Amino acid sequence: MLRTVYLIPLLPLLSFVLITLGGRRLPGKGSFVAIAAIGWGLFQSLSIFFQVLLSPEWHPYHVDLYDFLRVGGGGNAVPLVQIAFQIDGLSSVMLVVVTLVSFLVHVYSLGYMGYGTHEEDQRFSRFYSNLSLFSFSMLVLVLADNYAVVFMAWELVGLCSYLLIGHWFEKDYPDPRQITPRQAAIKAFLTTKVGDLGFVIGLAWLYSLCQAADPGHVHFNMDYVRETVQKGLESGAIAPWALTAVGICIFFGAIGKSAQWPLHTWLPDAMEGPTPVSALIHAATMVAAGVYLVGRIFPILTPDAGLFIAYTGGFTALFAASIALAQNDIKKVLAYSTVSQLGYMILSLGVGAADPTGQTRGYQSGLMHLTTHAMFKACLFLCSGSVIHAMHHALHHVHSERDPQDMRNMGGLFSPTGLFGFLETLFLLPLMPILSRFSPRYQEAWSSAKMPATFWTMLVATVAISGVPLFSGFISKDAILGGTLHFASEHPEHALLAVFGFGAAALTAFYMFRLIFMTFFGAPRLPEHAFEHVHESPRVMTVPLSILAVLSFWIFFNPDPTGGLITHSHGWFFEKVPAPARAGLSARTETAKPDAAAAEASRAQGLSLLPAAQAEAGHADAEGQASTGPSGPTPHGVSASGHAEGAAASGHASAHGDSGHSIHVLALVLSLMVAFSGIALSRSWYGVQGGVPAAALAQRWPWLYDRLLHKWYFDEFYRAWVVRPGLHLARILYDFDMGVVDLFVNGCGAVAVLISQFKGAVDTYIVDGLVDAVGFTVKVFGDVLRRLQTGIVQSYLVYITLLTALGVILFELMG
Amino acid sequence: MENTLGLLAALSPELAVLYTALVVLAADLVLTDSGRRHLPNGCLLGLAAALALNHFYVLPRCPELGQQPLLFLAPFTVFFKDAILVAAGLTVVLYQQQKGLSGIHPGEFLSLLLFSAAGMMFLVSSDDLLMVFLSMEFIGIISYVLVGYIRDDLKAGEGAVKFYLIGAFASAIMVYGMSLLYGLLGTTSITEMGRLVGQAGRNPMLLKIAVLLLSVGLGFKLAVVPFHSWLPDAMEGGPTPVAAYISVAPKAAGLAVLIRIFGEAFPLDKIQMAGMLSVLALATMTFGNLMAIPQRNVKRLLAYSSIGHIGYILIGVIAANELGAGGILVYVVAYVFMNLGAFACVVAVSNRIGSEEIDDYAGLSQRNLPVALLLVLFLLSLGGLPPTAGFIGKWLVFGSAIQAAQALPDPWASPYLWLVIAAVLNSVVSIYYYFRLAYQMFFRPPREATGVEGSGVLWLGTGVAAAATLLVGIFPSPVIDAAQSAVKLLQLWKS
Amino acid sequence: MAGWMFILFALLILAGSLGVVALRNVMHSALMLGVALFGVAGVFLLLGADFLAAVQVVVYVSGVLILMLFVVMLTHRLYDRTLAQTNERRLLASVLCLALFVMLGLGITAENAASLRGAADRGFRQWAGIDPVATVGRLGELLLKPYVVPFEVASVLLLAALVGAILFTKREPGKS
Amino acid sequence: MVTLNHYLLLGAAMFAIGIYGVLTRRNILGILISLELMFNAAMVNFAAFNAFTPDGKPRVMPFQGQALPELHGQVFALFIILVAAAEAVVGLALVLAIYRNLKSIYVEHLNLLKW
Repeated sequence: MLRTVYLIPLLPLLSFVLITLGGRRLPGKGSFVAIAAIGWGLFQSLSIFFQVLLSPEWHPYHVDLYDFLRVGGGGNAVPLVQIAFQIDGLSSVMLVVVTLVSFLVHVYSLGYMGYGTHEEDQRFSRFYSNLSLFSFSMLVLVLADNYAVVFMAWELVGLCSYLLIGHWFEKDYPDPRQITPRQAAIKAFLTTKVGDLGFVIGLAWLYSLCQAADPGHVHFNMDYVRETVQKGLESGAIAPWALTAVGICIFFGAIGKSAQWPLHTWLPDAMEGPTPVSALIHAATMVAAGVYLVGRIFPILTPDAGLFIAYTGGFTALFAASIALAQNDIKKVLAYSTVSQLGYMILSLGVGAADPTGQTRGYQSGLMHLTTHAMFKACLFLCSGSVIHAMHHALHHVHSERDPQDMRNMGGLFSPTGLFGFLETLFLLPLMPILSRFSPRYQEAWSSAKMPATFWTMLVATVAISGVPLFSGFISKDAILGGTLHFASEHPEHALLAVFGFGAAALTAFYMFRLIFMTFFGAPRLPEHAFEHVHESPRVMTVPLSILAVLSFWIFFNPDPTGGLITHSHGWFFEKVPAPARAGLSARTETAKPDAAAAEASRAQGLSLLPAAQAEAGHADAEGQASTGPSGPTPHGVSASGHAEGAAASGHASAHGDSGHSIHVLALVLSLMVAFSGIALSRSWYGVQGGVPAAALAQRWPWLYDRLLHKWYFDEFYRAWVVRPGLHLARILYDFDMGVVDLFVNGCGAVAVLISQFKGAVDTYIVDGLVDAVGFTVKVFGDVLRRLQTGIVQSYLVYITLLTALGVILFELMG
Repeated sequence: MENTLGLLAALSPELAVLYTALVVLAADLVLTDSGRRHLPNGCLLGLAAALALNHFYVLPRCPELGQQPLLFLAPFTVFFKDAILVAAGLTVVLYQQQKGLSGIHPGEFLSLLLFSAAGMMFLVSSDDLLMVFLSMEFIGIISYVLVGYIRDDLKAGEGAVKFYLIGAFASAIMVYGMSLLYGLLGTTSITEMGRLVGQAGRNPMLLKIAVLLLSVGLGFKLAVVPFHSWLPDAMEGGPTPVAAYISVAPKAAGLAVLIRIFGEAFPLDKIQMAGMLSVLALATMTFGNLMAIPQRNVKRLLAYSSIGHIGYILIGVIAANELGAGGILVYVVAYVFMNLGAFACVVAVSNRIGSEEIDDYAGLSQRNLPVALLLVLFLLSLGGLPPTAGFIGKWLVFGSAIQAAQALPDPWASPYLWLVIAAVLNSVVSIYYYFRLAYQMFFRPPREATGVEGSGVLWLGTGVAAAATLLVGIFPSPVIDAAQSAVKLLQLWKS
Repeated sequence: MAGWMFILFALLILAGSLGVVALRNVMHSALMLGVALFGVAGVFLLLGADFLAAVQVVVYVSGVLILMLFVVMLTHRLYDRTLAQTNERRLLASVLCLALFVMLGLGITAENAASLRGAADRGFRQWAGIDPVATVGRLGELLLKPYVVPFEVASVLLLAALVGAILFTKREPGKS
Repeated sequence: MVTLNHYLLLGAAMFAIGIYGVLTRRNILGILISLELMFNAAMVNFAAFNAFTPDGKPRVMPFQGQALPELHGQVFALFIILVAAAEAVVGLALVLAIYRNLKSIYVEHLNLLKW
């Protein structure tokens, strides 16, 4: 299973090729091929995952396929880019996440795209071929052991996202301001490209740093990079500030792909794609790739870079959550919620990187949230897809033109009349399928509901995302908030990070329950006859939903529902995905001596969490034999173990120390408070009072409501400050070159064209769409460059002579 | 006698091509119309034989066969000749499939095509400016004829005349430069000139002027700005297979000579022309890419894009190291496949819808998905995105400039890094217009609902090109290793 | 003697060349080209290139030039005479060409240009003209021995040019 | 005394005049005729360089261990004549084809293809 790990991405690739070539002639018009390919991937991933989970200590397993690019010839060739896969704790978890969600989405899409019905999508096969290509790219991204390969897969997933967002490219809206799928596709592609530019620069810079530390042998394998950076920092060949800059540059890639502020605007618009795509790509996997990338570069992040990352993530979490408060489109709410949750993960990883002691455990919390979030957010999106599917069907039946995605048209899809009690909603309704067997009250509710399965699964996911105990989201979110609070208590100047975290948690609970109450409760706002036509979705859709919902319970991540207070265990995730050894830390210990003792103490402690190579050292410490310095890869750690007795003697479970423990309890209480108050407020406003107080509030503070509704005017900001100045500059240059002599014009023309080109790119991405930009560039070229390419052959000959003569004169002058 | 045999052995691939050409010319006279349909297959056979001779007979015997008067034979030249033969073969396939062309004087067309392929092989093998001049004129004259092949087409005639006038002008300038070189150095052998220039302490101004005049001719063949203007006109005017051919093959041959002239005879640091060449490279890539944006004709778009590609390739020459020379070889191989593949798709489309306008590509994905996908693959490769051959070529060439910069005390004072930055920016621009075509094909409704079908042979050609583009992109090591070792044996930049 | 002959031929060449570019009538231009080509043949003789001079007269003047005259006559139309034969680029072109000539002249006459002529800079001796050698036999030998490859390439080149020229000019079988 | 430089200057003058003609003639035939001047300039150079050898020694070009072609310049010039003739033939044929379709041989009438 391990040795053939390449089958996991390879089969979807083959399926992509097959479906592309064979198309509709294949079984299930290609869909069965795709499902089989990803199904095998799921099976193999699960077996690998359990192998990792059950083994007492896991050494990262490497599969080197072949050298993609070699530098130098003959015997001393260095594989600069090696197609190599690695299976460590993180990638084994990610494999399961990706294949599971992908598999469920593949199955679900059979129903959503109407396979075999008269509503079947006209590009059904193409949809599945694109899904397969995406699965392939994403799996390569997850498995890759090489930053360059990560980058290639990174670009490929971007391409797939582009193709899938634009799946319904022929769609047009009567309102010209509403973004169409093809505009959204281009916007997504170009916006993430902006971030990717940072990624490329970061990689190139990283290459040159490694070149300085280890000339002539550089390649991009992750372990190698970490060790080389470590070596370079110690020898002084790599300046800490440069490493910080590299980290931030690469993080720009994550900003783009994970839709962090300020490049977040593409993700909500990406909801123009089919809903299963939103669930798979724009909620569970691709957008999380940015978080995953931060996890992969974690070893070389310096604390300063970590701070930058933490602030970006924290601000995004709060900012996006605030926008989600006022959205009415069900998918838009979920999209902003995704942005916000991604911000959470980024915040956590950033805090982990900024904290040299490792006590915040930001690395594990962030990645764990990535895993739990993948389950419940995919579930939420698929549920919304189910709702939209039903709404669309119903509205179609009565020939209504209303928007099937607008929550203001929904209501009552579960219970038009009754409302359940507060605690009942949180803790009993999620068990509804079981309770309905025993309690007539629930049975009646279940059988009379329009969409019971959809409601139940969506409720479970909502409860999970809101951070209610006994659900997966609570465990991971609580870990993040605890870590952030811990960091803030140690560094009071960064208390803002904790404010971001808890603020976002409160808002999340509020807007998610607003969604539930607006959709499933209260009087139906559909036309009377349409409401009768609302039906539960077919089995092929609800079964995947149920699987994802079940996986949102706490038990799958940690038997202790408090996340470690009772059993003193953080669950398998923290154990199997240990924080990697950090080369980037040397930057801090080199420069800031006073912190050294604390850092070293924690390093010794951190050892117990390190992978197998250092595990021995950890045991040695725990037994109090600190003086027998183990030969870990970090010399600092060796000398540190002597000082670290107090902390180091504490075993695995009590790694927080006393203060950490109390802070964790505080964080738990606080997060429970914010979550419950958010839910309670939401219930009272939208459940009990039908949204009246919110409307009143909106009237009272129209300024704020307007900003929230218009997403803080970010798109407008870009248009005003990026697009229009570009246009003006182009215009100015354009006017300028009309007046000057011919030859000079051509030079300026090139500049004007360059800028108009830039304008063209931005233009398409926000304002007009591609076609107009092309029209504009054509016009500029027609007016300006036509003078060069006149079509008269002798003018070409004049250019040749002129340039030749100029060259001759130049040589003559230079001697 | 022994010498003659050695010469024949050394030139066996060229002779095979010439022989095929003559046979085709003669067979055309005696065959009936149905027999003429097999002429392209005969050409393919001949080209395959030449390729086999070149690769399996000449390549292992390079050292012993290499000593021929006026000629230069090495793994390096074998590499380029392979590329040219493949390009010619793919062009024959395109010709066979192009509607409205394959019926007109097939014997003449094919024999001219093969003659020019032989001429390019001679150009690659030239060790003397005499051979360079002769074979460049040879290629040129045939290319003018091929472009104007459909002689009653006004555009074809115009393209041919413009091509001709610019070409003759450039070669007149070039031959004047050659005469000066002959006077200054007493020889026109590239190897020998390199030795003399290396010995001389200070080079006179006239030498630089002569090299400049010589590079006008080379610049014309490679379509370097400002000698590029013929390419779009000739490509739009000429038949599509010819456009495909002249955008690839002459450039490959010209590059072989360019590498030897600027690597061996006149190393750039000896004649201080790196700055000028950098400006040319910058102008070429920028102009080519910017001009490609507003084009409405696919052939013209590909013409400007190929100008842009020459700009990138020149970076490898400027970098003046072995990585660069090897990178150019890889780039050329990649370029042969991806550009001819793209043209094969253009032929498939124009056969069915009779148009080469970009707007008519709307909705191609619905009319024929495989063609659209293959075209996208070639466009991705042209745009230099992984995992395609185009990426590998770009990567090596750009990497060579970075390597050259790293060898300097102050990398930013040299043009290398700036060139790379400009090239990367240009690649971004190029992705824009390549994607515009992809956008038309995938995200626009088709104008007509009819499908577009291709024929078996065309699929074969496109499939070969696509497979090669992908294979080189995914498993580049063999090609890179071969290119690097082919370059290693040269005396480049050693003098 | 050689000096006077040179002056004569040089004047012939320059007059012919200027006539080519300056005369309005294309027919006259072509005739002036003949004059210039004759001058070049004379220069070849002065330089001891007797065979070259003969080829110049036989191939160039009586072959290519006659062909040109034919084409001029075939394409000549009456109203041509009233049309301007040169475009409005005259000033730019003359400046360019003058600059180019001056620069080339400076390069040619510069002292250091001689330094590379041959392995050593020890003065140039004109052996042709003083001691005329018959070059025909030698050239024949060279062309068939060391220059056999270009010689054969040239033959194929001529064949290709022939095919091309026929393609452009022959009548289509189906057309009138 | 006629020196090498005299011949070279003569060639340079022909070359420059030829370029002038190419740049200014409107008639394609005029351009073709001017091109011949440029080619002839190169030929004069070759012949002159061939005649004036340094130190009276024959010019040496190494190949096959022989040091023969003291007439390399003349051979080169010979090939230029040949190529120029072939090129002129194709050019004239092209002019005729153009003339037949367009009824004009003025370059600025060839303007279908632009930017």
